[in-house]
This record gives sequence, structure tokens and C-alpha cells, in this order.
Amino acid sequence: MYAEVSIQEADFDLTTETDALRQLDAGAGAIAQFIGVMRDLNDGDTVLEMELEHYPGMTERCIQEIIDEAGQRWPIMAARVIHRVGRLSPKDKIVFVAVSAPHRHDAFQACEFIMDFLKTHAPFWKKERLSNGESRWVDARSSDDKAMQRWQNPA
Amino acid sequence: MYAEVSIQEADFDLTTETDALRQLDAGAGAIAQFIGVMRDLNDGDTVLEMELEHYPGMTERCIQEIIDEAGQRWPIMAARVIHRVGRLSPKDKIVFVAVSAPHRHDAFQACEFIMDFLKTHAPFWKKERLSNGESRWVDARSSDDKAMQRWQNPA
Amino acid sequence: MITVLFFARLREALGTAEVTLNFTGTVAELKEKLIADNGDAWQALNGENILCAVNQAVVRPHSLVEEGDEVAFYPPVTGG
Amino acid sequence: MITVLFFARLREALGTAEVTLNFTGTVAELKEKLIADNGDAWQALNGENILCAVNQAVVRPHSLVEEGDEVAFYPPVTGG
Repeated sequence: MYAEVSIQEADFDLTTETDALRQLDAGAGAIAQFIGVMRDLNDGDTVLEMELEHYPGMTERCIQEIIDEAGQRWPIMAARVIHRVGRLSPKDKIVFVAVSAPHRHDAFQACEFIMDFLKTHAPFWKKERLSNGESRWVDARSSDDKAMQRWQNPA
Repeated sequence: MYAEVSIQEADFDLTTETDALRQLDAGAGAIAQFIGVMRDLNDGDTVLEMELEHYPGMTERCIQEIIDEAGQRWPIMAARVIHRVGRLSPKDKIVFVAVSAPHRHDAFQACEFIMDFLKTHAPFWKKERLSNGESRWVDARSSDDKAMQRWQNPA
Repeated sequence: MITVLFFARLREALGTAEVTLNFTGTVAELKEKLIADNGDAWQALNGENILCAVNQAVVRPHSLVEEGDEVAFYPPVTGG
Repeated sequence: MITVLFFARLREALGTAEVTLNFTGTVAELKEKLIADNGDAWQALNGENILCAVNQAVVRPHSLVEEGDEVAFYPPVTGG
């Protein structure tokens, strides 16, 4: 299985990334993708900007392990993950997860699995700058823990 | 809910399409996408080319109905579907389904639902040209019917 | 007049993509009339998987076809 | 020597991103030593949600830290 993980400040181009996956193997009929986008509202407050911190080295390693686990669970051909760090504004892309597979349900499942585990395991932290001048660290969400726990008891 | 459906011979650009969804609403934190890609093998035979026929008018109407149904089932903000017709070669993109939503699980569910219903309801037909010189109409798959039936009894 | 469209494998079997005729009745009766008018090759319309849409919505054999309708017969779909 | 890294809210609470020291023992003992050496503000290490990784793998409080290890303490993650 092909896997590539990038942690970067720069934005990324969806056409370039998808074309790369598509060209890898003409047997991959299905590509499922997720794009996480910065929202302008969080917990009822207007967010002007976000600063994303991460643990260099561990982040890449952790995401690679999640991809490997996805590859054990579903017959997938390739996975590509890009996560941005540094300053981001509303509507900016934050994260990209793409999975190619022979069949679409496997691609969807693996893509969502990778996102759910990334959210709860990969060492990233978000700090928001609000319209009222305050800055605050974003709290972890129990909904993300629940999303992750779903995969412990596969249906 | 915003919805746009295109049936076209021309290829499409993922960056353009995803950017359009992203710009619609800064509250849409999640975009789930599917790209169906032409495979070079089907039922064990090498496929050189494919010709996609459709029923103009009904195709658009049918996909719009599927999107509306997805919008009833999940809180989604926008959906974009592009389906190509005419001649296609292996690795070409065939279909694109993108759904934006405030939360990722809704986006994933709605995106897969739209694909499963499109596969089993939208009036498209594929004819393959094989490496041995033969041409054949692709048979419908019972696996696609099963994928669709999954949504009749939501877990 | 009604318009009747045929697609894909069925279009090839019948050798035509479209016919127009004067007809009112059920979808099942329309099939019988088309076979009677056009000969045995049109028995392909009775293939067990052949679907029918009237005015672009899928219907059952006992559904009615009325003046001005667009009827379509086609095999199971294979898009996506 | 070991390297100890702090991230996000915890980094801000401690006022430092990294310390190096001579230490072998468990993660729990390392926390105690850091608090003893650096003062009460470092009680933040005992926050109930604070996670620990040794050599970039998440570990439990009784896990051992050895010479040359990279240890990290951090709050629950919020990426994606």
C-alpha cells in the first residue's frame, strides 16, 4: 500500500493530489476524500484566525500508524494525508485525507476511520483568536471520542 | 441547501469544484468527496475504452431527487455531482460527488448515500471496448443493489 | 402522440432509439402493441430486467400512458 | 540526559517548551521531579487530561523513562 503524509504550513492543491492518487494504479476505481475546512464560528463565538501547533515527528509517525491500521482493516491501495499547521483563516483548508481502493465502500470506510483517529490521536492543537480580542485553546470534543470508539466494535 | 448537477462529456477540475463548495458557507467545516475512476480491468478482462450513454433530462432529475433525499436525512449544506458521458479511458474520472456539512459524519454518510443511489437509480449505461476487440454492455452488479438497500434500514 | 425512447442494450436490440405513435393505455399494453407492430425482435421489451419510465419517473407495468407522455424502456443502469 | 517537551496549553502554563535533565525512573516520578525542581506552577503536569509520550509513542504513568529518551507532555489533541 502506498502512503504519504505531509505536515505543512502551505496550502495544497486538490487536483494535483487527486491526480497523483489516480495515476498510481488503474485498478483503483474509487477515491474517497475528506477536506476539513476552518469554520468562522466555534462554540457560538466568531473566530478570526486559528493557530495550529503540532509535535513534529510524532505527528507524522502517528498518522502513518493510523493509515497502516486502515490498510489492515480494508483492502485499500493508497492513502494521502496532508495537515496544515501555523496560521489559518476561516474557509482555509486544514486537513486532507484521500483513500483509493478497488471498491467505494472500502474507500469511504478507511477515509472516515483515518479522520476519526487523526482527530483523537494525532498531536495537533488549535488556538483560536476571537472577534472580541481573546485567544483560547480549543477543547477536545467528546463527539470526536465517540466517533473514534465506533471503530472499536465494527458492525 | 445548495445543489448542482452536471452531466457532461468534458473532464472537471477538483480544485475548482471543491473551492466553490468551500466558498459557499464558512460554517461548512466538512467536505466529503467521492471520485469514481475508470478501471482498466472488469470481470477479468482488459478494458481499453468505455462509452457512457445516459437519458438526458431524467438523469439530472433523478440525481437531484437523490440529493434532496440526502438533504432530508442529514444536515448538509451543499452537494455537487458531476457525471461524465461519452468516451472514457482507464484512469479517467467518471463521477464526482461532493457534500459539505457542519460535521464530518453527516458529510460522509450523505456522500456515500448519493453514490449508492446514483449507481442503482440514475439512468446511465456503460459499454466497454475490450483488448480482444469485443464490445459489451456492462452488467448491473448485485453488490450495488446491496449497497443501496443498506440505506433502507438505517442502523 | 406519445414518444417512446429506448436505451443501451435495448436500443441496440431494437435497432432504434425512438418511436412516436398514437397510444393510450397501460405500460404493459404499450409493450404488446410495440411487439405486434414491429415484430418478434421486439420481444426484447419483455426482458425481465427491462425498466420503464413515464415522463422521466420510473413506473410499474399497470401504470397509465397518456397523450403527450414521454415513455422510456431501458435495461438496469450501470453508471457511477 | 533526557529531553522533555511541552505543548499547547501546557507549554503556555509552564512557560517553556523544552527542558533537558538527568533522569531515569517512571513517567509519574518524572512529573514529581519536574514539579519539585520548578515550583507549584508545574502542578499543571498533574492535570487529569495531560497525556505523555515517550519517544513519540503514548505511554502510561508507570512506564519507564531511560537515558536519551524524548518525553512529551501535552493536553488532549484538537487537530483535524
